[in-house]
Amino acid sequence: MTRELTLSKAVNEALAEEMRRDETVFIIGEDVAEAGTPFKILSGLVEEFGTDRVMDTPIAEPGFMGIAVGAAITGTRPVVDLMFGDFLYLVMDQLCNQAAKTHYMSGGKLNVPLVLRTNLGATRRSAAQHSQSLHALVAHVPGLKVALPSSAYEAKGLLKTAIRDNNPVVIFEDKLMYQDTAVVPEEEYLIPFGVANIKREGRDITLVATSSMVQVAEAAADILAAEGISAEVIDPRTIVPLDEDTILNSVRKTSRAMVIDEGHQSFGVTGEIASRISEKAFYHLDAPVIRMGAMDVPVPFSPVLEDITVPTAQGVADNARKLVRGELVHGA
Amino acid sequence: MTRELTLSKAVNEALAEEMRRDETVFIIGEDVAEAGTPFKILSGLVEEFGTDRVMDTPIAEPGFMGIAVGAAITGTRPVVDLMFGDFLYLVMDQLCNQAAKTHYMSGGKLNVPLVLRTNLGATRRSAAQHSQSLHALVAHVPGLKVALPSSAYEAKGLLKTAIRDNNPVVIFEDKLMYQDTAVVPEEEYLIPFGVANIKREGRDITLVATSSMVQVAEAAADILAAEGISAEVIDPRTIVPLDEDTILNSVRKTSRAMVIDEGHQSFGVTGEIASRISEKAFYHLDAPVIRMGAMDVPVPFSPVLEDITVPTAQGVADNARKLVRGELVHGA
Amino acid sequence: MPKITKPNNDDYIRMYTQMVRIRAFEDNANQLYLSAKMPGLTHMYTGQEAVAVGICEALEDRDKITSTHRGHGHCVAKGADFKQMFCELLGKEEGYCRGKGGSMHIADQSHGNLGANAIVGGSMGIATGAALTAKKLGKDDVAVCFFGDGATAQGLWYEVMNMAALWHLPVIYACENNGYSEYTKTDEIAAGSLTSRAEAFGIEAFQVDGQDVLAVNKLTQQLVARCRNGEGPFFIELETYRYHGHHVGDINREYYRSRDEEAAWREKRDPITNFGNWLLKEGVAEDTELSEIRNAINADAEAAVAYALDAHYPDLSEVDMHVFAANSG
Amino acid sequence: MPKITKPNNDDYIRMYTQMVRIRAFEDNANQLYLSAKMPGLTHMYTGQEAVAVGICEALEDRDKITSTHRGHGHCVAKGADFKQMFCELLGKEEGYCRGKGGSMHIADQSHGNLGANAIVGGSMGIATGAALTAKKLGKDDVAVCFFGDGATAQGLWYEVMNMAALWHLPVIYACENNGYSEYTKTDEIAAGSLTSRAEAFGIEAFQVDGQDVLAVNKLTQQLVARCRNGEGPFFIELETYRYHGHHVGDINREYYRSRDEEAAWREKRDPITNFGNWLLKEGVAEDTELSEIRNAINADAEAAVAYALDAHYPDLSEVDMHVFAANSG
Ligand SMILES: Cc1ncc(C[n+]2csc(CCOP(=O)(O)OP(=O)(O)O)c2C)c(N)n1
Ligand SMILES: Cc1ncc(C[n+]2csc(CCOP(=O)(O)OP(=O)(O)O)c2C)c(N)n1
Ligand SMILES: [Mg+2]
Ligand SMILES: [Mg+2]
Repeated sequence: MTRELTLSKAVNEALAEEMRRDETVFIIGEDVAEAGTPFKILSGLVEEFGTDRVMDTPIAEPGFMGIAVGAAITGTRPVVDLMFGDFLYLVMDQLCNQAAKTHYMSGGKLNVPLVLRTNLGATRRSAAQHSQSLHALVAHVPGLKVALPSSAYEAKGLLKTAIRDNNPVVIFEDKLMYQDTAVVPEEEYLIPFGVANIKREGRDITLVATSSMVQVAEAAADILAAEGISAEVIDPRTIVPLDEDTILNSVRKTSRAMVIDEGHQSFGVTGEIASRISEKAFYHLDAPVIRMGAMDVPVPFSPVLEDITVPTAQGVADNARKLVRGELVHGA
Repeated sequence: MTRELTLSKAVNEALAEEMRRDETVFIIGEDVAEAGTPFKILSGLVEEFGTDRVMDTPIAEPGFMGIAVGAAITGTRPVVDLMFGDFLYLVMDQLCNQAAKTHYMSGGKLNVPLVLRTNLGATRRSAAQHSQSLHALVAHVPGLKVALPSSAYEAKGLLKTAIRDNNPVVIFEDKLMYQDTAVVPEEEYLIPFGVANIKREGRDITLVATSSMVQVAEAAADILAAEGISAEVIDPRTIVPLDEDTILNSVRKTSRAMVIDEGHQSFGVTGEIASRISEKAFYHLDAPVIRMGAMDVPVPFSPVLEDITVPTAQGVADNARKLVRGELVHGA
Repeated sequence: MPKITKPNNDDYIRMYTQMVRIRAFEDNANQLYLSAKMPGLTHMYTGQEAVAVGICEALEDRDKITSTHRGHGHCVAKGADFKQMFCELLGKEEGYCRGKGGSMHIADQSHGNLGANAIVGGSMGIATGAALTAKKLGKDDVAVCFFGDGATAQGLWYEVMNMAALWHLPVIYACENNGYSEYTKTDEIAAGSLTSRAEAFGIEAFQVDGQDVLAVNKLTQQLVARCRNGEGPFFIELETYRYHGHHVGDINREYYRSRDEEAAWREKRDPITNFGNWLLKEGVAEDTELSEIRNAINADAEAAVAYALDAHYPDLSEVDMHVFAANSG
Repeated sequence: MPKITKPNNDDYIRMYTQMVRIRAFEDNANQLYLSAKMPGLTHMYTGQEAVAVGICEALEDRDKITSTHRGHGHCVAKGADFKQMFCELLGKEEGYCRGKGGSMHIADQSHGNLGANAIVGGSMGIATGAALTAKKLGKDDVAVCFFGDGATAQGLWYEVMNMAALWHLPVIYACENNGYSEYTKTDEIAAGSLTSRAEAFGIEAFQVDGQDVLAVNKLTQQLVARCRNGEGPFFIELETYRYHGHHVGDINREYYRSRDEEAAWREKRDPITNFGNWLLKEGVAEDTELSEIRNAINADAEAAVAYALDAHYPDLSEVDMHVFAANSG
């Protein structure tokens, strides 16, 4: 029997299952217990697991991040709840100077099996400090794994894998997708890291899209399909580790590629993936690899402005069409 | 009459000149006054300007960064001294959520004319928390300008421009270069942002190199020149804003390019510049754009390991030679 | 002892007026949310009016404040105009921030409001830096940093208190202790005592009833005068209460606080009602005068809402304007 | 009151031995630097030995410590071996961290040393988290967080103290107040009082002479026992002094502290000399026994240095090993 769950509920289930399986798993963050987070994602967990395992903290992100690092090093598996991805800036030192480097600096003797659950995504009218998609920043730091679920199904499977990983993993959920549903099996499943998902096969162009942009790429593929253009959509699922092979094999087949991501375009995810494609599939490319990230502007509050900062299906389709038709996107 | 100055002294001069010119400029950071920083860069400034303008702080990076933001918004021009670039993680919130966004969020009504002076560079045997080159992180955040001086001359001219800029500017000096000398004119000069420097003209390949890697690229160009290969070396000077035109024009001429940067390779500077080249000069490229960043590992302490994490002139020359000869770097 | 002006009748009326203006602003903002006309969420200041007004009435325009996610009250109290505020809340070009900031980033530079902040505690450094500027430029301006009880958990506060104390900066840290941070009681997230935390840095600390506008104003007047005199920094803990949920969408909140508790504050400790009664009792104003004030303000607020609803959005070309400030020359 | 064991003669001798071992380690490390055989810089613990030893002798292997950039003393005191330590300082494969950490990241998991840290204050969360683990797993292990006076300026401390206090965690914050952070006197960068800062969070705070190993040990024994009993957290401020510069390269330091001051500490308050004299006076040991101890340790240290100098570097293939831990299954 298939059943549909919201992304929010899928995350909740993943946590509950892992907490039942492993007593050392616990949740720590702001308003995670009775309130179940502002997004109500964790509702019911404190009732089952108690406040010792679903721990409300003061508003002290660097502090509870640091505590989680120490707890992880000494034998537990904390799942840190960071209410908004924008607060990553507050925990960067503990995350990047401590958690990310401890295993390496100790010559492999200390482990930091920790998950940082947070979110990304604009267009919620939350303005510049509550709308950022900062996954590129953590992907740049060696020692951190970075997962970007694109559906309820992915969110559950990737989170369970993250919790079992012996390394610090940062997992970004899309705030806009919490109420989106997908088929989620009753049976337990895990989604391995570093294995991209070919969401849709195609011949003419490869659309590599992450997180929130997978839906956008699929919608673009629909638009293109109606025009007779066959787009392959690839969701890397984790950007660290990155499944380069699946992406490169696709591009070798289609000869054209675009990379779509909701982080700011410059110095971010699109540059990394696009340059790997250009570097390693160069002789197969019939057209430049086009990148579409969020605009390089702080996220504006005004809805009319905010909406145009993020790639849209139409925008993706327009560029893809040009590439397939051999038209120039940027001039020669 | 020409004179040579160390990078350290050039920075010192830039600060002294700007502090004389503008009374609202002041320095704030740890051990900047009597000690003149651990690198002794600021020696003599407190004697001339007093402790009100060369302000020692407690070891509280987020705190003095925040104070600098407030001071900048209300009419002064702080130059924040961040002792090691690795401590950027500690100031990210104040830098990226506050300083970078204030002008935009206020609809252009508040300015944050602030300079954050810090450093980058490995191979000082300082291990993973004192050796990082984190400029890509700040370059990803809209609202911050990012300058990467590659010599004493550049350091002085870029820092003076940074201090006069009405925006937050992060300037990274290479720790390893503080004692390197260059000709620095007695007369005042400024180096504009967003104008790349063609360090060396060439026909066969373009080497885009930043900061510490400019020297490496020049040394590689020497090796190549001896083999009859003519490499053009371009120093972007600022990566935000980035002088795309100069880079693209060079590549249109040489048809081959490499990007060399001391930040970690993945999700960093090389990906951005390489993908822009591949995207916008695609039809001029005879070979894939090759990237060389620091290895994606925390910087190891052991000298034998540390030395191989950073691109070397020989490594750059080897790859460049392959590109020019039409040999494959990555397989086809 | 620096000279402090005793409030006169005009001052009393202005304080009353400003508190009523805040309440009217919030009631209308809440209505905009409920009628789905406002983009996003917002955090109501209702109930805390005496804090913002008592403090800001002790300040001049040249004095700076930094505000919070719950910032409409501070903005109004520091002198902002309804139209530009509602325009901002609705993302319109005529807003204080051209619609780019919204509720959580509203700022009003001409009246010294350096802005609301969506990072809890995020403005503690900014306010302290504003005080540093005053000292550097030889002005006797004062900076007030508003924040909630929850924000006292942020390490940034201790870092900047240390520097403010070492450098004798003219900054007043004003903690609006409304008993909750989001859905959690203050006692559950704050160990020890808040005033002791400031005192440990050698900072004089005060507690005051945040529902009593005169008490707040009197204390602030004294501390502002002492700041101007080089005796800062100071800390004030103001006991207060928010009537609404954490934000406009926080409707079912009995799991973290009871209706009885809410009713008790509204009925017994409302800053506007109580101050109104005092004005009547002291003969400062007649009942009719007060209701005229209220009516006029309500009409004003409604007109401003109507204006803002009609106002136009910024042009799409604005999207990448103001990322960087221009450099002259 | 929990039961505390009174130190006996063996304990005294072990404390003396451990202090001498630290001193010998540092003298040799300094020599390695001066003879240009050590990569990079290092921060000497010399002078502060009674702190590390007094505290660590009150701990078991299962108890955790976190250490600092000035961390060799803590490492030795918690039970580490000279050879593996010198190998680490020289970047050799046999080092505690396979040469990947070096002086500033030396760790020794088997003795509960979670590692030195090059971020000032950076381990305050880690130690607190270790205490949380103990509580969660139902163990009565204790965590001690070592840090300097300068580190008290980091906001992180206040954040974790708040949580440690709220959750009654078995963690002891041990502040080695050596009067300086780098080239700056503590008084210039710390307002108010350090013990009050902890007390403001409801944490019991103590001051002790950090040059008196018995005083340090006695206090720590009490606090460890109380931690095991669920009465943590605690704060200790230990007055001490570093004999060398901030790091081995900090030679000309008269601009920030006088030779007289240094001489006074070395001559009057040396923890090893004074404790040695006490041992003689109390008849715990003869002079010859003590000098035998010192000679044996010096010989040990020199042998370890020779060993480490000869040891091999990690294979170059190690460079990208240990970025990520393996996952079984
Ligand atoms: C750094 C940070 N952490 C968490 C949040 C989410 N958040 C917004 S308001 C709030 C509670 C703030 O409580 P308090 O400071 O008491 O202010 P109040 O809402 O009561 O006015 C929280 C946790 C945030 N905006 N910023
Ligand atoms: C976050 C951070 N800021 C600054 C530094 C540079 N630094 C290293 S040690 C030190 C002084 C530390 O003083 P204290 O905590 O008193 O320890 P001590 O050196 O006296 O043992 C400073 C500023 C650092 N390593 N980390
Ligand atoms: Mg509150
Ligand atoms: Mg010290």
